[in-house]
Amino acid sequence: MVRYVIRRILMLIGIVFIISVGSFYLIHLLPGNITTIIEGPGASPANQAKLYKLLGLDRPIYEQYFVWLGNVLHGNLGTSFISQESVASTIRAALPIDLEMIFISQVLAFAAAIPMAMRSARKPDGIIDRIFGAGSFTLLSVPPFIVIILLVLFISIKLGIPHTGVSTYVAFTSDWIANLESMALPAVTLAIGSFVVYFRVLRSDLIATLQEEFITMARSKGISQRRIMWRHAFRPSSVALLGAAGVNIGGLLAGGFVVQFLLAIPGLGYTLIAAINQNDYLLVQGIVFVVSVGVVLINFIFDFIINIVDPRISRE
Amino acid sequence: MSNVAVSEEQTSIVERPEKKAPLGPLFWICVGWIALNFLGAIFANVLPLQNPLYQDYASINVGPSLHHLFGTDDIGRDIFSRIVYGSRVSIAVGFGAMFIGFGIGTPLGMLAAYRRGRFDTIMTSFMYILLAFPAIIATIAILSFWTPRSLLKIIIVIGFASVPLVYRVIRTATLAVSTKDYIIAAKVQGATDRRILLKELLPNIAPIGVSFLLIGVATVIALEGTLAFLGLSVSPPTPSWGNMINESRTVLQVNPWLAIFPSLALCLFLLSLNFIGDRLRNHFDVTEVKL
Amino acid sequence: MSDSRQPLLKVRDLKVTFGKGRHEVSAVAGVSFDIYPGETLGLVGESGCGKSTTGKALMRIIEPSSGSIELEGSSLIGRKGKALRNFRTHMQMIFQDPISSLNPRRRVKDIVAEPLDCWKTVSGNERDVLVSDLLSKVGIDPKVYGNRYARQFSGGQCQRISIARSLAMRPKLLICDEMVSALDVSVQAQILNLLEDLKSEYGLTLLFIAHDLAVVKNVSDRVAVMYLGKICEIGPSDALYEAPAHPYTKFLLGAALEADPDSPMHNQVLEGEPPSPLNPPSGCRFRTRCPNATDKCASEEPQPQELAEGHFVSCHYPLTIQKK
Amino acid sequence: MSDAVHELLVVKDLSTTFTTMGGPLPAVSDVSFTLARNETIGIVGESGSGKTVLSRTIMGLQPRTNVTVTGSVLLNGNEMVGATESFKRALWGTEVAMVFQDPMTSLNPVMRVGKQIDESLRVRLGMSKQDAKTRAIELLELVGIPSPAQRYMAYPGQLSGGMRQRVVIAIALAGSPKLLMADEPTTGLDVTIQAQILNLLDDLKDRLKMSVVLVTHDLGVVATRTSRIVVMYAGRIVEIGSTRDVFSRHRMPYTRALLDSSPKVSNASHTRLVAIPGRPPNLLQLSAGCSFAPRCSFATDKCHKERPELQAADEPGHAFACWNPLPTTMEQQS
Repeated sequence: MVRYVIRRILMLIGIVFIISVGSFYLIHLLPGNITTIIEGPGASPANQAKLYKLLGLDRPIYEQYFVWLGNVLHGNLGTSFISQESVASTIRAALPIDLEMIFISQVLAFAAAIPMAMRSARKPDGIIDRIFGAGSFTLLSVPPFIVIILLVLFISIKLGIPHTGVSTYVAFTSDWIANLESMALPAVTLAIGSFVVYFRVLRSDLIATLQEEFITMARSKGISQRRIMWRHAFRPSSVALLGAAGVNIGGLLAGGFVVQFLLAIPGLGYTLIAAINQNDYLLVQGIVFVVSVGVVLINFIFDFIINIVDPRISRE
Repeated sequence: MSNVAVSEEQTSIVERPEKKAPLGPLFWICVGWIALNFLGAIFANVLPLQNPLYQDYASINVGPSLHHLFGTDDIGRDIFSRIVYGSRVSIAVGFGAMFIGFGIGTPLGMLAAYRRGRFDTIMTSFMYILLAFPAIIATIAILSFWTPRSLLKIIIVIGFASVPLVYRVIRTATLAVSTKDYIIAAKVQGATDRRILLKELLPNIAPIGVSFLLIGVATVIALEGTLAFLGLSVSPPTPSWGNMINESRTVLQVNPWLAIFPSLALCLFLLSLNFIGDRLRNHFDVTEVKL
Repeated sequence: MSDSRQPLLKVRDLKVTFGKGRHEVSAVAGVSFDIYPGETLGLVGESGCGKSTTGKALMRIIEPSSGSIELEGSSLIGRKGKALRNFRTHMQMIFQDPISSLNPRRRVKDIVAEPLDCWKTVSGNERDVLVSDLLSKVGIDPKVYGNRYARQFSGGQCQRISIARSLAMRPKLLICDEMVSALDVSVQAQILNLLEDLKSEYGLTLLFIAHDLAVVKNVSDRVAVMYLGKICEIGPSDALYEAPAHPYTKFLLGAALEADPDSPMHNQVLEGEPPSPLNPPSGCRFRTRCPNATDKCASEEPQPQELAEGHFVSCHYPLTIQKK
Repeated sequence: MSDAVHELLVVKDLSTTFTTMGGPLPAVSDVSFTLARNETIGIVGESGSGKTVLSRTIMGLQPRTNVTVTGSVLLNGNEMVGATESFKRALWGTEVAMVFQDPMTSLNPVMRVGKQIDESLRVRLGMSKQDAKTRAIELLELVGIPSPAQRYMAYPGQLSGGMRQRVVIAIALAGSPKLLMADEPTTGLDVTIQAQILNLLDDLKDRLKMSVVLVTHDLGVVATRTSRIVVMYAGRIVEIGSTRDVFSRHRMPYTRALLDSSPKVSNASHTRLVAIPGRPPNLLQLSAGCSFAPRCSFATDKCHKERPELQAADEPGHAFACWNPLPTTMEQQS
């Protein structure tokens, strides 16, 4: 177990290193002169030269990388040339919004998916299973941008619930009730996408688990149906659920921008799109790096949890 | 010896009847729907449709009628005609990108899983590192810098971005099949690697590949919609389902039809693809690989 | 060895190791034997003793780490590419799991014709005739079943098709790896009888690997007993079963269940379980479970000694008297 | 039946039919037999003979959907057929327990073995946590697991096949059942381990005064360990009797064929086996006659058209289902 964790941590460090290289080179991969790209074609040669020096572009590229890496390790991702604000502080302001949104959506998704999957799997192809199955299948085919439009149309416009429309985001610190209201639509949208994944994964894994011999064995002990479902079937099946959740939550961190963009909620995704549109490359670089590391970390954490739940894996 | 031969003939019942889940009528309805969309996309020019770009200022934001089946948008363009033409973009992006993704991912994944060894180690580590990068952000970043945008560029970027995913699915599927005794048996008979890959492995991973392909096409089509919202898909006024839904946002209160019809077209298409993929997976009893 | 015949297959000090460093497991730890033309050598042992690995290493499906394998005097080690593929056709293999041995998405005719198609040794017409002939030989009607897919057949039928396929290239040696252990007794008897018939018809030499002592005895001229990666006893089957010289063989035979209510109950049951091959005992590998073990068994590895004509045992204290 | 009090298990006209896509599948048909206290009975048959379904139906462990069970199973006076799940649950573990075929799949892989034994003790017997642990370690010792206190904490994946089967037996014994159903308990195990496990079951049966139903495909397993044997074919009992009668005075040609087709250690090598031609029948397409008729060398027209019922043989308790039975020893001599 300890060896496994050490090996995983070494792998994690390796991947983060490669991500840092990738993110660093991102702006160097852009066509044309970097200073022109950053400052725009109208920039004066003097300013360009200043920036050239500032970015350390006169030095060899690997040196530039290590300077950059050193800064990153100190929490310094550079200063945006567009907004003149520190990239790190911009990210620090936006990230909590993503985390709150993901957290609420995951609570909702698990709260719906687990009991429904347990119910479905008890009688596969029964009436309830068919209804749940058809419902989840339909939701699977509705992309989040359509969900959010429909939600805005009905909840925000037709019902007129406050703080649920476009550009109505309220910070948690200023009014937490309003904040929760403004979080409702994006969180529900993300929750629907996650729910579909969790429900389908858990249901099919539970059905397979319930056909295992050890379930019959547990029945033959004379313990209750409830206990069999939760103690004997759910735990082995939760491995598949956790695996799906790891991938999915990472995906939400990277892909949550659609709802943020549509509702103008100033999270990381919204900031990223704005940065791309404004050619704010240092901010783009910073966000890409933070999000990538975040995705890797989430996968790492879920692998670790799966390992605790399932003793079979670390012994392989 | 001869009596053994005779005895086998006596029992003509084949003992392992195929227990395939039936495809069902809904499956064929979905296939029909996809085919209909394909036909519409291909023959949009020759079909008696109105010009999708013609702006009829006499009828702006009108609801469904005989003249405009699905109504018109805020500058008087026929929604039905735009949906039919818009399917061209979705179908081209979806199938085009997956063509690239599978074209590269399938041979690499099969080779890695069959050969194992160093090629597999290097290839798989490389792909897994690529998977760690959020593909969607990379897609957006590249598309926003790579101007001017065109349908082909979108297809290429999404296609390449999908390679690691396809690789992973195909490799896992091939690994599961590679351990089967009939692969060893083929080696023992002196079959070449090429023959084993094409005759023994490919037919057995094809069902997994096809169902994943369909689900992949659905995902990519939804992604095109997302890109349209960010203004990164084909430029207006060329209609695409994503573009149309995006344009409808500003007139949501006045003309909900503009949002509802393209959304319906998109969702029904995705639903059909997902359903066909899911049914095929059940039908071929694909349990080795979790997609 | 006193036998004047030239062996068909000569295996010397064959070793197979898996893993590296701390995880190194020697699944086969130095195995030597000969197989003579026309005979059947049975290889028997419990799971994990390395008998199946030995079989696969002989075909180089699993790469041996050292040792030599010679078929009719020419070595199998060191061959690559086409030379290896060509050489393999002289030896064929039948596997334990009949269902997984056949590609479910190919037709029976094509499966049997696969080796012929690989090597293009015969014309298209001859191929069809040969395939039909092979299928009839194993009791599958080519007209009725030839175009069926392999996934539609029962275990016994699949094993018949496997046999037909393995015979297509007229191999000299057939390796049968637990080929009847997945079958019901009544079907098992059919397959064993079929194998005996085909053996005499085709002049085959067999290596028959199985865990079932009764099955092995039924088909074998000689039997080798494996324990933890080594052969502990080898000899003519009737003699070996009659008077086992190695204590392990004796326990193995004692544990075999006879379908006879009058057979003696097993008072002497081998205690414990085989040690991990990761960390095998020093000296004799069986000493940890052997009631006769002494210090010598721990310090010194027993070498094969000949007790009777062709009957070798690797034990310091063989149960039958040594030939002088 | 009047002897219900004396007999631990009375099975009468038991049939289990599955509803499948291909139509009704009669897995078990009209099975009747009894089992006395502290007796071991063997149920022998090839795959598809219905022996496993029979053992599960006796316990009431058959799947809950797409299955019809008729007849009667009296277990220590309790009717199992048609009983509610909660009624059966009260009997499972304490009246009857089961040892499964494959110890690799019958233990929960993500639960420590100790917890799996504890569960019955705590939930069914209401023991305290500490008492349950002490008792579980005792049980592990009883089934011959070395250093039981350490193994209590192990996961099934850390144990060998033989050890796992011992754990499965320990779980089955936790509720001190009166009847132990052992479904192919040694099939996946090596011969030396098989002998250990069978001896253990024998020993426990006597020490704990249990009755055992030993289900197997291997006639060797039941030859010396059972007092009576049931031979099944295509879901029906084709012969039943004392072990000695079934082995040496069998009347049903299938029993003879089964005995003759298995190779024996005591036979000389290259002894030609007497194979049964053909394959077991497809249960979805059973003929009106004897199911074995298509493979039987004694079959007549009547065998193909009319199904033989069980009829008594000369020996007490010995019965067979055949129109053209093999001659008895006396008939052979005359």
